[in-house]
Formats: sequence, structure tokens, C-alpha cells
Amino acid sequence: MTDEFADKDVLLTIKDLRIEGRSDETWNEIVHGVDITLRKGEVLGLIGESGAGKSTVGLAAMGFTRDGCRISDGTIDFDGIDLRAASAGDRRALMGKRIAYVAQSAAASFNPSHKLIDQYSEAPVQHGVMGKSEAESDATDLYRRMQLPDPDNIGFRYPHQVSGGQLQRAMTAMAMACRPDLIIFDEPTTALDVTTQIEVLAAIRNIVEEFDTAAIYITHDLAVVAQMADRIKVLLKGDEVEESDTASMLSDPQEDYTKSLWAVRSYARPEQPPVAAGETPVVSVRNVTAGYGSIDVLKDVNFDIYAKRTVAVVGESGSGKSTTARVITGLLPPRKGEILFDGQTLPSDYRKRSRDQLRQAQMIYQMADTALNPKLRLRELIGRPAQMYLGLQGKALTERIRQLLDLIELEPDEYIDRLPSELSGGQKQRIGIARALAAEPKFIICDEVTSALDQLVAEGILRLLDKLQNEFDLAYMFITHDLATVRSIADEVVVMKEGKVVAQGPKLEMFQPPHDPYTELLLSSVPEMDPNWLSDLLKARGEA
Amino acid sequence: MSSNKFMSSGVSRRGVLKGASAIGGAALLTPMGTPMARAQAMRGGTLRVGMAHGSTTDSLDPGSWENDFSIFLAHSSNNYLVEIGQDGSLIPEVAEGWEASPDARVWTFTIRSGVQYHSGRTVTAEDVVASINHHLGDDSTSAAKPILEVITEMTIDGMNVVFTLADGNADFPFVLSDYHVPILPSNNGEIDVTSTDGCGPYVIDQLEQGVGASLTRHDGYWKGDSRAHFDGVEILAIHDAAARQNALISGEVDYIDTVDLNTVHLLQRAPGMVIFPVTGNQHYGLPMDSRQAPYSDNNVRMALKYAIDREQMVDTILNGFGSVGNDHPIGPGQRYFNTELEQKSYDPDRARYYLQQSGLDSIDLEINIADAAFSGAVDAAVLFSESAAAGGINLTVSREPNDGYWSNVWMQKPFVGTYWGGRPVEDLMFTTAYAEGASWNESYWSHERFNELLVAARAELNDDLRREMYFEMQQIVSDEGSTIIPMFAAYVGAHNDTLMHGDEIATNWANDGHRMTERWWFG
Amino acid sequence: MSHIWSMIGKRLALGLLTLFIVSVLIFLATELLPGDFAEEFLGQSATEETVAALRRELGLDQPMHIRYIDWLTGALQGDFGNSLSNRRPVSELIGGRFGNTLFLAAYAAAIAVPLSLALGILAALYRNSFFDRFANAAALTAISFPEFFLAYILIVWLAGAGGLFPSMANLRGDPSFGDMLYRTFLPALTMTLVVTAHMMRMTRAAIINLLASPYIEMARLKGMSPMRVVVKHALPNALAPIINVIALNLAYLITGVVLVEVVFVYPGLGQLMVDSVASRDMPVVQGVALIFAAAYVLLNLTADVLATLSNPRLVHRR
Amino acid sequence: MNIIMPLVWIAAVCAAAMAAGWIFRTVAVAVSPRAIAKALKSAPLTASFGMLMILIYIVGAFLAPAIAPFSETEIVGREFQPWDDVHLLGTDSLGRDMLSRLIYGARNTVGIAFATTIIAFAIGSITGLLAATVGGWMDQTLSRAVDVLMAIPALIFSLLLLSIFGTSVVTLILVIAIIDSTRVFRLARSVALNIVVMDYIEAAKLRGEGLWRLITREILPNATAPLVAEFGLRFCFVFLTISALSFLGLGIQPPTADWGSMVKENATLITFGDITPLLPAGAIALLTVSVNFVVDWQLHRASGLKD
Repeated sequence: MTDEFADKDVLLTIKDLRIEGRSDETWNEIVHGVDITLRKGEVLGLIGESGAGKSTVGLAAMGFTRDGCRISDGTIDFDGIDLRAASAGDRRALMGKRIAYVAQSAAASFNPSHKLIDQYSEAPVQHGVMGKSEAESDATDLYRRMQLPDPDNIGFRYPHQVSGGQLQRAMTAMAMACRPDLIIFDEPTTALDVTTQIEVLAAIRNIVEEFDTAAIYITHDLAVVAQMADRIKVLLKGDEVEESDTASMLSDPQEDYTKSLWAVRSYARPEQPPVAAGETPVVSVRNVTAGYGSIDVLKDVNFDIYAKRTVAVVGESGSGKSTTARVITGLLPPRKGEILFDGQTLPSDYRKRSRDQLRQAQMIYQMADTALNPKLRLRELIGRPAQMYLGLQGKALTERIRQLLDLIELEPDEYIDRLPSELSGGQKQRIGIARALAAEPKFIICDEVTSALDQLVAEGILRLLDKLQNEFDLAYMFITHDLATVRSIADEVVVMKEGKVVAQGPKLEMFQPPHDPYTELLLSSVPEMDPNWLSDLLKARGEA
Repeated sequence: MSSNKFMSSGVSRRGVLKGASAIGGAALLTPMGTPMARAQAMRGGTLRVGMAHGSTTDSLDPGSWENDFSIFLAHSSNNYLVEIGQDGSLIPEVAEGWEASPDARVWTFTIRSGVQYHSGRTVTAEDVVASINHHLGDDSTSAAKPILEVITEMTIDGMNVVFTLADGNADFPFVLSDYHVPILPSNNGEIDVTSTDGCGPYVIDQLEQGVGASLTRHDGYWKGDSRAHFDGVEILAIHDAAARQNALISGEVDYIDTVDLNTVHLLQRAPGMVIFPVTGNQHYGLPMDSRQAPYSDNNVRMALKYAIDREQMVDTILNGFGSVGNDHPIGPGQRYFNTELEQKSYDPDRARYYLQQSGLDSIDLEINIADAAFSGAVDAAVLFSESAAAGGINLTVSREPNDGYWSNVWMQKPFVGTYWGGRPVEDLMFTTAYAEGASWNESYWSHERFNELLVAARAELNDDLRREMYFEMQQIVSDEGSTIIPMFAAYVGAHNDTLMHGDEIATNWANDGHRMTERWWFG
Repeated sequence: MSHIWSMIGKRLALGLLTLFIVSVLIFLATELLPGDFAEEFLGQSATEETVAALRRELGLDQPMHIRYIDWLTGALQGDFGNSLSNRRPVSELIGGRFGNTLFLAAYAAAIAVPLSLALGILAALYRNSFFDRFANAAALTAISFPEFFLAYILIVWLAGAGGLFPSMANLRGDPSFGDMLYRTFLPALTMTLVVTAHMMRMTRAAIINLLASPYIEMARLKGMSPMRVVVKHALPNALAPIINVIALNLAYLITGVVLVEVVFVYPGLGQLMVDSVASRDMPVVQGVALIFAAAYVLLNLTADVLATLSNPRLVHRR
Repeated sequence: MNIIMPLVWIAAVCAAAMAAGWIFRTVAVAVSPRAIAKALKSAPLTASFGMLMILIYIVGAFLAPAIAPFSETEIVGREFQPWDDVHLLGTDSLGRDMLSRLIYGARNTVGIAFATTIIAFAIGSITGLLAATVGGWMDQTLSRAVDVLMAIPALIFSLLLLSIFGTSVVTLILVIAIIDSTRVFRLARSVALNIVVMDYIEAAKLRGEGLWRLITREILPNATAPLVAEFGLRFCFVFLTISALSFLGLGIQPPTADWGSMVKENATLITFGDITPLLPAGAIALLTVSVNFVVDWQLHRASGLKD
């Protein structure tokens, strides 16, 4: 595919880019010499796990660095303009006009105080490209091309009135407002559900092709980048690993690191023997109807979880997955139905449960950042449940904390007195696991525990959970929207939609056709490594 | 000595028992006034006065007047039966003249005819009776009630009003000069306490209590051109001392009362500024409850009297504007001031001596005081505590809130602070604050000999005998009294040099006897 | 929008409750003060007889709860009683002074609010620069001087002999509007200095707080100038805390400036309140306290309504 | 009016202050243990200057009897003596040594302000956190009560309370603390409302933690940054409150030296161009600015903003 662009003009040249970041009052190099050459109309995929410097490099392509970062060396040449030497004003004249940016979270990147269309027209009006009314009609036009619903009026809404997938498309439209030569896409679909992701990917691809815009597409999801990019560059901790055109990168990665990235999806939990007849489930959810105010979020939900088994609860956001977890933990007493634990009915409000009942069911949260008190050291974070439930004190407690750290594969001496802020994302999630284990529970709810993590790290966490399950005979309820995760870890699957269970059964059964239509939609939306997957899927759906 | 022809030998004794306009008409005030100055007096201009007092809760009821704003305003818009002259003598005002019976129990006052109120009406004898009756009776809330209660009967005889007193009182006309007793128009025997009408030199056009008042000259004023030279008067309540000074310096007012003594020497340096101190009878005191130990022991009281550094107080608290006191309330300018009494001075050894007399080496005392007692009272107490230490007296100063001081601390706590504006005659002062059982006997002091002398002197018409009695009473109060009176404080005002006044200045009150609007002029 | 109206209604009801409790508290406090009106009014010259007579006359010999209920009954019918000391209706006594207080507060606010917003925005824009640090230090210095002392300093500088402005804010004699502005310039300036620092610091902090937001980065990446980023993108989202702090300071300008009134001889409510407390003139104390409390409640309510209106999420529900 | 000279002076003072801050930082970094030295190194000059000043105040407060040339209460000369060799800053309205009173004033003023602020924060933050954590009726009751207290102007409220309960130092501290605590309550509550929605609070609740531990171990540590910032300002406002109260005749008991009262006692001098009253006022201002410089720096560190 490289040949396709060989005769086009070079738009962007980055040579030996080095970027430093400030931490602990000193400057440390975080990007160690990256080169990029991008021609007009070409899409470059930047891939790597978090901390690889993808976003930093992407922003540097605009001559921009975040606060606390600086470009220490290298050249950035955009269409003959030396961005490092250019004045701040000159750079501003390019940004938004000739180089545009699409951020990861459109919900956070749209200013909540202004209407979409005002934010759309800001760049064209301020850069003097067109007048306000012209920009507004142009916006409507682009919204239509982005296949946004009600394109004539959607612009007059505020960001919070528009769904996440629509916002992401509106943001892409906004980036297009001045018809830039280059767009930086910074993980634009990471925060979206699989089903929504497809629509956004399709819209982005269409518009980029239509206006022949060059793009740098940053992501950690290989399957996604395979659909979008002409060439792929792999980064690791600020260093270039390798670069080649998409097809050869997918079929024939050269470096070990790239190969390991490619191998992530191969992990699968071994098949478990069927549950013995007559065994009492650890947790039973019985006829649960629950909700907030007058709205029922859950409608008559039923399922069981047995010891040493993992039940994956899947569905889009808003389908009632997390609410189910809140009902089980007792944070949200149900309107109807009950929760049984080892065959015994649990009090519906957690405040009425005994300490032992509380101990038996633990929870691991999606965002380790908010789930760990940032002001407490690991000793206390992990030790507190052991101290509270098991009455451990002094030496015995310390010993137990060290055991737990060993279990989650962190070196006790090094970590026991750290603060959460001194850990990486994966390590934080491990602490969340250790904290749950410290209570010596029978049952753990894992709420999207890997969705905020890179694939390599996520895989580590899944393996760890798996190991612990076998070791301690744990029952897991695994809430996720990622079917790949389900495939690798679940024994049984519960599919939820709009508060109802639409399908449930053993994993193998669920992944075998025929599916329930919603399950089918979910399954088919999981991106695949095949560069033609998106085109084929859209075509198939278009025909259907 | 004929009762109706009595003439005082002393200057200020003149005309007490019988007063009358000497000739009348234009020369009305000549004998007592300041003819030189008045000859130069010029009409015109609006006098702007900044007063330290004046509260939003002030009222027009004369029985309630207590601060200088009300009193100053009262003298600007009202006349009284009797005026106290700049030399301390009595001058007939609404009363044309008076006569007393030989025992000084029955007094006949003749009301001047043709004295006009602002409203145009003329003053009648009924008005006079009503104005005084306002302060009497069971329901009276007037502050003047205690001093007027001596009147047992008032009868009207044409333009004469005859007062019958419970006991003889040679100083009765002074009583009627009290600022609470202006002559006001009456209706059915009652005065209207919501009206601003009066028969004084200026008409109140606008009055906002606690803020200020505007007055214009009363065209029909009976004293004619000899008094009230300003076209108008503006009185402003400026509570903050610095604000008052600033108003004067920046020319927003012409005169201020109660200058901040801490900085008066600095104010003096400002161009065109005249500091105007008047040493009268105003004195600051520290009364002790003589019923309570240790103050019931006169040795302790004497120890305290010698442990106070009076000179330092006058220097520091008054910045020199005043004189040392000798623990009795009679000022050096008064008729019977005891010139033979030894002046006490700071002597820690004698303080220690007296303390030993009461069997003590040292003593711990507490004084409860607030600046409400007098300006600089807390500082004075702090100075006292420093000087008393040398005499073996450990005095702790407890500052009380100004708010509520007079009801909660004064006459409630055993050792406090007080001030007295002074009274024009000895008897009034002693009767009010030193007589046994008097409402304002703030030290709960009682002395047999003193009480006898007080009654005797009041009705005594022989001047020499009277002097002797008052001398002894001063001696008693000074040596055995239960109030330390360390200083007599001058009234210190300040004005710009365009303001003129007579050579002599009244010492009975601040602001030229509160009659400056009537007596002063712009040069 | 209906939810905003219901919020206003609810808050007004709560506000009335607040006013009621304030009136009870103030009444109790006035009762607890040493001495009563009769004693205070007659002062040093009080005698037992005259005090008793005055109490009888004013009904102060009635038990406490009866007097409160009497007052409350009147107040509920819009009659706030008469001043005990000069017998004038409280509404009349307060009326003019309330106008004065509002005028001065509005004057000071008209200077202070734009000034502190501008300074806060500039400080946020040039954060950690010399300008920022200097403005910060200057504002802190200004608020760390007691306000009466600030007033004295301003008088020395700007009034005094041959000064530019009068040292007294004398409103007697029906001055014109322009004249009023001139005469009350110094007190307004003093109050401006007192409140500016707080509002400026909050503006700066609220804006800086948002500068790490993705939408601010987005605005910068759209090539917008720093000024536009701060004013158009950060400020509208920082309005809620700023409005709150402005409301608190406006309430202070109305209720907290008794010392400024004293120094500039300005007949406002603060002085009336202090005078009335000193003389235990309960109806006046109650009247002023209720005005102060109402001002506080209404300003807070206004702030909350404005803060709600400034947030599209709360105005335009999904 | 010559506008150049004051500007030159301001610039000179700023430069001198920054130089002092730089020297202090250099010395402090050199003598501190490594961990502290690393943090100190990052301090901007303003914060270094602030720390230096706070240190000087603390030393002054502790060593007052040793440093002050005269005693706090002794009358050593005539009133308002000008500055000279014996009385470096002259004497006050009673003839007490100004410099000595300023030094003793540090002890009294800072001590009282500190005690007051501590109490105000103890009451305000505990109730505030309680309201946010428990919510429901507890929140309603406390919030409404605070609304009522705040609806009464602070100065007038303290005037009332002090008139009722007397003006001893203890009452003064308690009255100001209680009135101040309403402001702290509001802040603590609003900060805590953002914290109680965090997952780690939910986790602690589900663990069965008691209210006290929830507040002290889980919420409070995360609310300290804004509370500390407020502490800096509130601390300084105590001086002003005392000063305002002494204007109304209700400040600290004499003859104790405290800056607020000293400003009031000498304030009229400023009218005549005598700068003596500026000294206690300046002492307050300098401390205010210093404290807030340090607080700003700490907040900046806590906020994680990196510019």
C-alpha cells in the first residue's frame, strides 16, 4: 500500500523527535527519537500500550506539547513550515485550520457550556476561513455526511444531550471544519461500545477518504488500526519498534514485542467440567427487579453462580450490568426478588448484613484510580480487610500482607509502603485484587476490571484471576462489554439488554450459532484483524 | 441679711437667690457677657459641628437626653428658665427673675413675656409647669426626676410660678438650669415629646437621630441680634475620633468636640487649627464598693489612692489637658473648692504603709472597666496597674464591653470606672453621688458627719459657714471616701480659625456650656 | 425550566424558615444580653423607679415569650413595630438606611466585581508570572489590613487637607446621583479593596482548575488564543464557584461593613444595628437582622439560580 | 505626584524578598534530610520567602522574652516617643516600647489565631464531613443550622455573643471559632461530597467500616488540600476579626499586646502621617501573604498541575 502514496507530496516530516517530561522536579526523556514521514492523504497508525508515547508524538506532530512536557530535540516539518521554530502565533494559525485533532473522549473534549455547532464554527470563524452562517450550514452538511441523526438540529444541542458515539462523529466533523490537510485521531473509539464503535469507524474512514485527508491514527487496538491505517508504526516506551504497511505488519511482524502484542488474543481459559447436579450455587439472583426513582433499570433478572465458575455478564452500557452488581452487594435494595448466598437469603441492604456476609462477597472495580484511596499506603489498603475480618494484628498482619503481595506477583519489600500513585495501572488493579482476596471471600464481582488496561496488561490480570480462582475455589461474576474477554475467561455468559437477560448459557453454547439477534450483533461487532473486516461487515449489514 | 436683697460677695455667687434682668432690652446680658467680643460678633454663615456622640436610638423626650448630641441640640433649639453664664453665674432666661423665701424653701419665678416658640406661640406659665411636671410623677422615666423631686408643689400666679420645696435649697435655680428641663410648648398640661418646637435660638429643620441635624436661625428669637449669630447650624454625629479629626482637617466641619487626646498634639500642628480646651468640673473616677472587703477598709482605699500616679495619668491619658484630682469631685473653679487640702501624689511607700496598716503585704485586686466609663479608661487602669505594682498591689485589668457597661458593671462590680460631667454647685454633686442612699452613690459610701454637713450646708445661707462646711466635706471625701478621683479632664474641642468666641468660656459643660451655637460666630 | 422554578420555590420556603429561626435567635440573644432596654436607655442616670416606669410603659415587664409572640404577630402582618427609644416605626427608621446600604454595596460591587473578574482572568492567563504573584500578594496585603485601617489610609492619601475626595460620606441635603458617587467614593473603594482579593483568587483558582480539562486542550488545539481559551472556554464552566463567591461577598457588602460606615460617617444599616443592640432596642435589632438575613438568603438563592443557569446540563435536560 | 519612586521601592522590596527567599531555600535544602530537601528544592521563591517569614514569626513568638528589649506591659517612656536608639520603633499611646509589644504580639496574636483556627476547623470539618457522609436528615439539619448562623452577619453575631459571654481570651477564641466553623463546614461538606462518590468509599462502606473510620481515614486525608488552603486564609482572618472587635471595644484584654488591637490603638496616628500603626498592620499583612504563598505552593503541588 505504501506505493499508493509514493508519488504524493510529503506533508509531514518528523526527524529524531525527542520529548522530555517533568516529574520529581527533573526533566526525563520520554520519547527517544521518533521519525515519521507522512504523505498527503495517507493514514499512519500509531500503536503501543499506554506510556508508549503515542499521544505525545501525535500532539508533537502539531507542534504541541502538554504542560509538563517539552520537545528537546529533533525537527518537525509540516508542509515546509518548521513547527519547532515557528512562533506560538504561527503554530496557532495552523492548528485547527490545517492540522486538526480528534480526542479520545468526545464527551470530555466538547466544552459543556457551548452548543455543538458553535464549537464547530469556532475554528473556521476564528481562523477567518468562513463566516458564522456559512460555517453553520457547512456543519449541517458534514453532520449529514457523518450520518448523524437529525443533522439540521443536532448542532443546536449541548454536548450532554448527545450520545457518546454521536459526539465522536460530531467531533470528527468539527475537525473537518476547515478541511485540514492532517488530522490526528487520538484513540477516538476506545471509550465506545463495540456496536457504536463500528459506526464511528465507518464514518471516520469515509470522511477521510472523501476529503483525501492525511491522518495519524493512534490506538492500542490492533484490530481497529487494521481497518483504518495504510501503514502502522509500533512504539514501546518512547522508542520505535518497527514500521511497515498494514498488511505486512499484520501478517509478518518482525520484532518480538510486536509478536507478543499480536499473541494477546490467544489466551483462553481451559474448559471446566459441568457443575455437579444438586450443587448449591454460591450466589443466586432471583427474580430481581430494581431501579432508581420510578424507573426500573433491572427487570426480573435471574441467574446463578457456582463455586470455581466464572459468569460473564455482557451488554452495552446502560444495559443494567453494573446495577446487577449493586443489587448483589446490597447498595441498591431491589424492589422485587432476592439474593441468595449459599442458599441463604441475604438482607437486601448492605448495612443490615453481618460482617461475615460482607466478607464473603468482595468487589473489584473498573477504575483502580478511584477504587483505591490515594492517601493510603498498600500496607493499609490490603491489610485493612485482613485486620477487620480476620482480626490479624502486628506481625501476623504484616506477614499476611506480604503473602497477598506475593500472590499478586508484586515484590513485598518494594511495594508494601507505596502509595497508589506510585504504581502503574496494572499494578493498581492487582492491589484491587489483593484487597478482595484479603477478606478470604467465596465470591468476587469483577466490574470491567480490564477495560481500562492495555491488552498485554489485561491479559496478565486475567491469567492472575484465573490462577486465584483455582487456588481458592472462587466464584466470579465478570461484568464486561468486551466479548474477547468473555471468550477467554468465562464459563457461562449472561447477555443483558435494557435491564433484561436476553440470553444466558455456557460459553461454548453462546459462541455457537444460532444466536439471539442481539447476541449476534454484539458478536459480529468485535473487530477482527483482517483489514477488510470492516468493509465486509458494512457490506453484509448493508445488504441485510 | 435680708432674704430678698441678698447679693453674693463672690463673683459667681451673684443672683442665686434673686435673679433679674438688670435693665432689660438690648443691654440684657451686658453685665455677665463679654461686651468686647460681642461688639465684633458678625451675623452669617452656617456652623458645621462634628459631635462624638449621637445615637440612632436617641429621642426627643427631654427626660431621655444623655449624650452631648442631644444636649447640644437642646441648647440650640430651646431655652431654659435659667442660663448659666460663661463665668458660672446665673442669668435669667425664660424666667425674667426670681425670689426665694428666707429658708430657701419657696421660690417664685417670674416668666418673661413675649418669648416666642418657633411655631409662633408665646411661652406661658402653664408651659413651664408642664415642662417640669413631665419629669415628675410615678410614671416618669426622666433622668431629671431625682433632682426635681425636691419640688413638692408648683402654683401659677399670672406670669409667676411658685415652687415649694421639701427642704430648703439655696441652689435651686441651678437645678432649673439642668439640660433636661427646657421650656416646651404644652397642651392640656402636657408637653409633646415628639415635636421639635422650642423657644431657643435655632429651628430644627431636619433631624435624623444618630446621623445629624440641620437648623436655621429662629427669626422671632427674643434675644434679638445679641445672640445666635449663625444663619444655620449643621450638627453631625461622627463617632470615630479619627473620622472627626479628618472631617475638621479636610474642612468638612468647623468644630469638633471630644478631640482624641492621644493625638491632639499632632492635630495642633495642622494649619489654621485651634485646640479648644476647657477645664471644668468633669472628672474621672474609680469607685470602690465600700461595703465589700477589702474596700471596706479605708487603709486599703488609702493605699490605692497613693498607688496611683496622677501626674502620669494627666500626662498620658489626658495628654496634659486636665489637672490632677484629689479624690473629691469639686473642681478648682468652683465656689467652695478647698484650697487648703494637701494634694495626694504617687507614693508607693505610703501605699505599702497603708497596706501594712490593714495587715497585708500585698493584695490582689481586679478592676472591671470599659472605655464607656470615660475615654481612655482602660488605658488608665493599665497605667494604674503598672504604678500600683510598686506599692504591693497587683491590679488585674478586666476590660468589659462598652455595651452594657452602665447596667452590668458600674455599681455592680466592686471596683470600676466612672465619669462625672460635674455639677454647677457643690451640693448637687455631693447629693447625687456621695450622700448616703443616693441612687448614684456609686461607691455605696456612707459617712455620718458628711451626711449631716450636706443637709446643713444645703440650706445654709451664710457664705462663710457654708464654705467651711464644704471644705470639711471635701476633706472627708478625699481621705475617707471610696472613690479615687485621679484627674479632672478638660473638655477638648477643636475648630478652625474662622470661628470666634468671647474671651470667657463657660466651664460647666463642653462646647461653651453647650451654648456655642448661641454665643459664637464666624470672624 | 420548571425544575428551576420549583427549586426557587423550595428555597424561598426554606429561606422563610431561616428568617424565622434567625428572629428567634436574635430575640434570645438580645434577651441574654446583660441589661435590658430600660436600663440601657436610661444609662448612667437610671434609677430603679424610672427603670420600672419605663418597663411598664413599653410592656417590657411582660414575659419573654409573650413579647416575642406579640412581635411575631405584628411582623407577620407586616408591622415590625416601633423603635422602643424614639417610637418611630421600624420600617421608617430602616427604610432610608437600607437604601443607603444598598447604594454603597451596589457601588462597591460595580467596581469590585468586574475588577476582580478581570484580575482573576489575567492572573489565570499569566499564571505564575510576576504579574500573577504581584497581584496575588497585593490583594492579600489589602485584605490583611483591618478595614477601618484601610479606610484611614485611603483618607490620608485621597482626602485630608486639599484632598481629592471628602473624608466623610455625608449624604445630607439631597445630593445628586453624581454627587453621591463622588461623596461615597472612598467608602466604596475601601470595600472594593476588602472584597476584591477573595473574588479574584476564586476566579483564578476556578479557571486554573479547569485548564487541565480535555476541552481546554481541545480549544488550544483548535488554535485559539490563550485569552480566548480562558474567557470563552474556561470561564463559562468556572462560573458556578465564582458566582457563589461573588454572592458571599455581596452579602458581606450589605451586612458586614459597619466599621466602614463608622469611619466614613455613612448612615447605613450596620451602624443602626450596632446602636440598637447597644440600647437593646429589640424591634429595630430584629428588623435589621431580618433584612440582613433576607439579603443573605436571597443572594445565595440568586447565586444558585445563576449557577444553575450557567450550566447547560442543568438547564437543558436530556 | 511622583510615581516613579514608589515603584522603585516596590521593585526593590520585591527583589530583596525574593533574594531572601533564595538564600533561605539554598540553606534549607543544604541542611534538610534528603526527602525534605527534594521537596524544598521545588519551592518557588515566593514560597521560600513565605517559609522564611513564618519561621521568623515562630522564633519570635517562642523567644519573645529573650528577644524583646523591654517587657510587654512596662511603661518605659512618654507616650508616642519617636523612633530612637533606645526605643527602636518608638513607644505607644501609653509609653510602652513598640518593638517589644510587636514581638510579644507575635506570641499572643499567632497563638490565639492558631488556637481559634484549629478549633474552627475541628468543628467545621468534622460536622461538614459528617453531613456529606451520612447525608439525609443529618445533612439537612446541619446545613440548615449553618445557613441560619451564616445569615447573621459575623461581626454582629460575635458582638452579641461576646457581650453575652464576656470577653476573656477563651470566650473570644470560642466565639470566633464557632462563627468561623460555619464557613469551614460549607467547604468541608462540598469537598467531601465529591469524595463520597468515589469507589474507595463505596468499598469501605461495603467492607462494613464504621462512620468514624470512614471519615477520618478514608475521607479526611483526601480533603486536606482544600482545607489547608482555607486554613491559611481563615487563620489570617482571625487577626482581622480581633482587630474589628477591638474597634468596637471587644478585643483582647489589655494590657496584652496583640496586633489587631495595636492597629486600633494607634490607628489615628496614620492621619498625621505617622507610620507607627502600619507596623502591626504590616506584621499581619506579611504573615498573611507568607502563609498564603506557602499554601499556594502546597496546593499547586497537590493539584498535580505541571506548569
